Amino acid sequence: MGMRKVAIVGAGITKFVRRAQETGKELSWQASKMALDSCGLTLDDVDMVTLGTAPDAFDGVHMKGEYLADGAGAHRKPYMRNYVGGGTGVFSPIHGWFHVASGMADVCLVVAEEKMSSCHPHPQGAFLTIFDHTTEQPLKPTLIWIFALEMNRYMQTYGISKADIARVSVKNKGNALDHPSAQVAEKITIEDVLNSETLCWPVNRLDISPASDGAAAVVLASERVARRLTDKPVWIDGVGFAIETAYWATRDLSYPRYVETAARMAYDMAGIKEPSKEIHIAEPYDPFDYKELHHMEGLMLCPRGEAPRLTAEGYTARDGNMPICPSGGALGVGNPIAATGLMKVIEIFLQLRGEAGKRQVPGKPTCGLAQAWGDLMQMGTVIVLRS
Amino acid sequence: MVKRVAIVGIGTTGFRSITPDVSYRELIFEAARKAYTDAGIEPSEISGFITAAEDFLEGYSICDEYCPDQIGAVLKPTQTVPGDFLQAMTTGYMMIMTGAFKTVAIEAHSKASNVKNVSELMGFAFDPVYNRPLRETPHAIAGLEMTRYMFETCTSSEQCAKVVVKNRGNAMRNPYAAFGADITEADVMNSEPISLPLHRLDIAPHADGAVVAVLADGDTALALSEKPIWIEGLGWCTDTPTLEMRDWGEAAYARIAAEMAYKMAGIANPPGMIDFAEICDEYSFKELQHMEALKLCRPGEAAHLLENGATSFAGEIPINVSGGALGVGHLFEASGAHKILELVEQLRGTAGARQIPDVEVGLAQVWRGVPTATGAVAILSNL
Amino acid sequence: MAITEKISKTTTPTFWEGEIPVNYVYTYGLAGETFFRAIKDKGIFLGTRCDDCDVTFVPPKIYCDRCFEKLDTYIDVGTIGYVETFTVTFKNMDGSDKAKPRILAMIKIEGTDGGIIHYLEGIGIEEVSLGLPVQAIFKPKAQRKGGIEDIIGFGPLKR
Amino acid sequence: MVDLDKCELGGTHLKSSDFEKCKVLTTEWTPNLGYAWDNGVAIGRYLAELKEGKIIARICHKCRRILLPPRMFCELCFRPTDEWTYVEDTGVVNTFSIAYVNWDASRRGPKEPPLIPAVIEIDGATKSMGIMHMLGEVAPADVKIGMKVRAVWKKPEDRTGAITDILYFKPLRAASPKKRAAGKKR
Repeated sequence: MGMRKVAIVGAGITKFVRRAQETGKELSWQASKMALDSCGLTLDDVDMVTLGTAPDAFDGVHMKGEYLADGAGAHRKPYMRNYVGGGTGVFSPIHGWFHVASGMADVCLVVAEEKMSSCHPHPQGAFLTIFDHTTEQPLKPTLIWIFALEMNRYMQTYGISKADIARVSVKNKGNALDHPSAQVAEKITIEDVLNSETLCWPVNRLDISPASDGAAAVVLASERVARRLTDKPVWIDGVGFAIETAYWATRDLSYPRYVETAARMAYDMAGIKEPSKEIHIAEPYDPFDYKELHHMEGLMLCPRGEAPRLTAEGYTARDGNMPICPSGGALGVGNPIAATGLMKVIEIFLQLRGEAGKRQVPGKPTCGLAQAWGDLMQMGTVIVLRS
Repeated sequence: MVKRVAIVGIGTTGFRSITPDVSYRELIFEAARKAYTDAGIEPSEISGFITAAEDFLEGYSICDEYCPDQIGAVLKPTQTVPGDFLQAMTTGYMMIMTGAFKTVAIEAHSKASNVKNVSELMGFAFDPVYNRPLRETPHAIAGLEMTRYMFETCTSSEQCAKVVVKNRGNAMRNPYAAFGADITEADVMNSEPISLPLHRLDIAPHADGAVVAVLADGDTALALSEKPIWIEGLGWCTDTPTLEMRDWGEAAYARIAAEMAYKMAGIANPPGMIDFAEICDEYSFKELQHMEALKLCRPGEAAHLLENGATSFAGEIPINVSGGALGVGHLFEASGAHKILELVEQLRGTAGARQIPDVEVGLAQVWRGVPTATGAVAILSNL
Repeated sequence: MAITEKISKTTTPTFWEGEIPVNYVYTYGLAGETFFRAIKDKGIFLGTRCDDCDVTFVPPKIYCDRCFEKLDTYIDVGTIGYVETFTVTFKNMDGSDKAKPRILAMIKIEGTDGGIIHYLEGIGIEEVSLGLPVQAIFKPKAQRKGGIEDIIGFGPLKR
Repeated sequence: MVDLDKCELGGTHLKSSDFEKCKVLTTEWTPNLGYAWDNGVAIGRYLAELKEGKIIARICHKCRRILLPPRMFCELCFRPTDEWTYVEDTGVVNTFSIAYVNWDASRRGPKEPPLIPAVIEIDGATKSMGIMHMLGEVAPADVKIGMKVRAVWKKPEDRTGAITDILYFKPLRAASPKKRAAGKKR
């Protein structure tokens, strides 16, 4: 299409922790400063800034994009916040891509932050009010319900067992042992997951990612700037996003059609015809273990209902044919919502550059994707990267 | 390569102090349906959608969930920009300029009447450690700004009150406006003190309403519309959110955003090139402060231009002929949407009783309100 | 008209009431912790300084928001400042009337680029002017908990 | 070169005891975020009909869907919907969960039976037009996807025009395992 090429040239991240002492601003600065340092740029070189951060109800500040601005490097700069619920982290570099691909900016700093611990006694409380205020909230729902309902439907449709799903949690928490930001990395077994507390059947405690504080940042640059800065730019070759109806109870809960729609948009842009062959490595969003499987199918990385089998066969392990969530994902590294999505983008960036250290997958991957999902299981965001 | 972007359709519900007859969905649907009909396009043909909204204005933890249905965006590339409509429109502009989107619809609305205590909500935007524990009204921050602005520019409260008289009077000619009134400077000065020098009538009252606009790339715009309204310049800027480190007299966010927009539009002499402007007057003094930041006059001159009638409906550079936020109502994230609506109507020549003759270039400017230092500027033309 | 059926009786419209039932506990952050500990323990204000940008931050930041350099040297900036601007507030955050109007001011701390937003105490409305020198008044040490409320306000300067 | 292993990463972890023992300074806030949302035409009527013990939907003549909850516009055809129609108060369980936690993540007490939220496809609405509601008068172990259920309404005098005017949905041919319902985790 003759679009301006956009590269990721730098990345930064904080540790993901349950309760951080830093304010959200300070976390944002830590990640952003690291990202700029990593590519030898200063704040002066940044033309524009975009910040991804999920609900204000976590940090506990109305218009928190404004509150976080100075930590995100926005001082007297063109600055905007982008927001698509839990899909925000992967959407942030897409929003940054708009800035650079449009020609409005040559260098755009993309920051993602979440400080969930401010919400007491538990960030879960902030999720009651994601449901329709009139027709659903009076039933006092929790976020876990909607996952449980979806997971049950997915299991029923394809005859999947809880153990099939638990394997994802085992894999990701294990992968996270090698991630320096990880909050809940551990070596566990399928039995550990199945024996952990049942919260909302079929969801057990170890099926779920934790609440976290953290931030991440990447630097996007136009082709001209990128080639000057690095001999290993990672190109954003495809972006896609799509939202489903808010009437979530009317949808087919066994399949994330919104992820497929978003993926098709990104694949078209990137010229990808056979995703399962052309994508070497993927970081789908895994706030719940079944979600990784669900998303692999939505991304058309495998046929519907097949993701559990591929996982059981080790196909998605770090040394498998298609490594899925080699970072450790939300289940292992932690889940400061928007920062998680950007952490996944950073993981693909590092893997494609061969800079993932102990997490480096074999076989020199050249094409990877990150994906997030958000809202009432409704929003899909996909980004395709190539080295 | 995409060279230009235009507004090819716009729709609104108009603005009222309350809207008990419709839900937010029904309100927005009306604006969206009108916008798409105006543009001659169906939402299924639109490439992308943006809603400008903030969670707590809607009363949801994740307001993004509820944005698609009423704008026809189911299974479409759709996002929320938690910011003013002008920032969302800027995102839409960039999306089209990438070449990946031909058309983008932008939606913003206000259901301010549904928020039980707007003052508490706005106070929740204060820094939780340094400012919020004082439990001050957000208007106090505007009061602090007003004092400093008046000091630095030798402007008086009475002069600020004249902004209210002008804008509420202008709103009398605007059928969309909720707060048109014939009032006097004395009415403003005698209204209840809120945070002196601010009085009740210096503060824009809230209103409900929705606006949807459709943007298109140049070729598509010319195919769809006989009179596309072109986006010539855009600028947006955030100054420090730390109140203690702020420059209290000057609206730096507006100055920097304007410099960016003027550069993009190739405007070297704003007062000579801009035919009319819709600028943020959420508080009376803000119109004057913003005029200066936008370089429509020199610092300290805005009040004189106002008193000379230069900014009135028939003046050399009419400011807020729509009635502004003071006359139309403060619309939160739809503030910029109302301003773009006014620019489009004026530039199309469809503004009825408030039509300014022979206008070619208009400027819209917004500020996101207390306690932010974020603003945006857009310059549109019909040429 | 966009929808084909609307409400036509004033008695028909209804509304649904709800709230966002959340509570928050905020940490002060790395800079905030240092700043408020100094107020609590010593009754002093600390700032951080970026020499490159020639900016002194009060309250302190762990970074310079202009150049993004790390700032980790805290300096005592004193407790004297000037009225940068002020307002007479009649309302509380919830919109209710204050028992009596109060003077809220932005106090620029002498020799810095920042300051504190707080009340003027012991100064009449007619006595306030921009540039008026003032001094912080703290609660007695035993009553200080570490927070902006440890400051009672700013009063006339007693050099 | 970005080497996460060599970088000093930000993020200072606090333990919950650091808060309890006041090792770090904190400040608390309970925001007062109250709303009165306009129900408007569609939801206004929906709630009013619930008060009468009926479930009402809207029909879109273009796509011929019967929409529940009702809306005045069809989100797919993007045109106004055309007429009202009552649907049944029976339906089919599309999916369900058995919940041992409350909305704020607190655990349900030992004597509190688990909640059984479900998506119920309502009879008479277009296939798959579901609503979220609760199941009752059924043991968790007996709940099945595909199970037919019927609404159990509050007494007319107790109804307020709310989704909770339906107490829950119960199996159409209940196996009446009420006594087995409590406690037992699946």
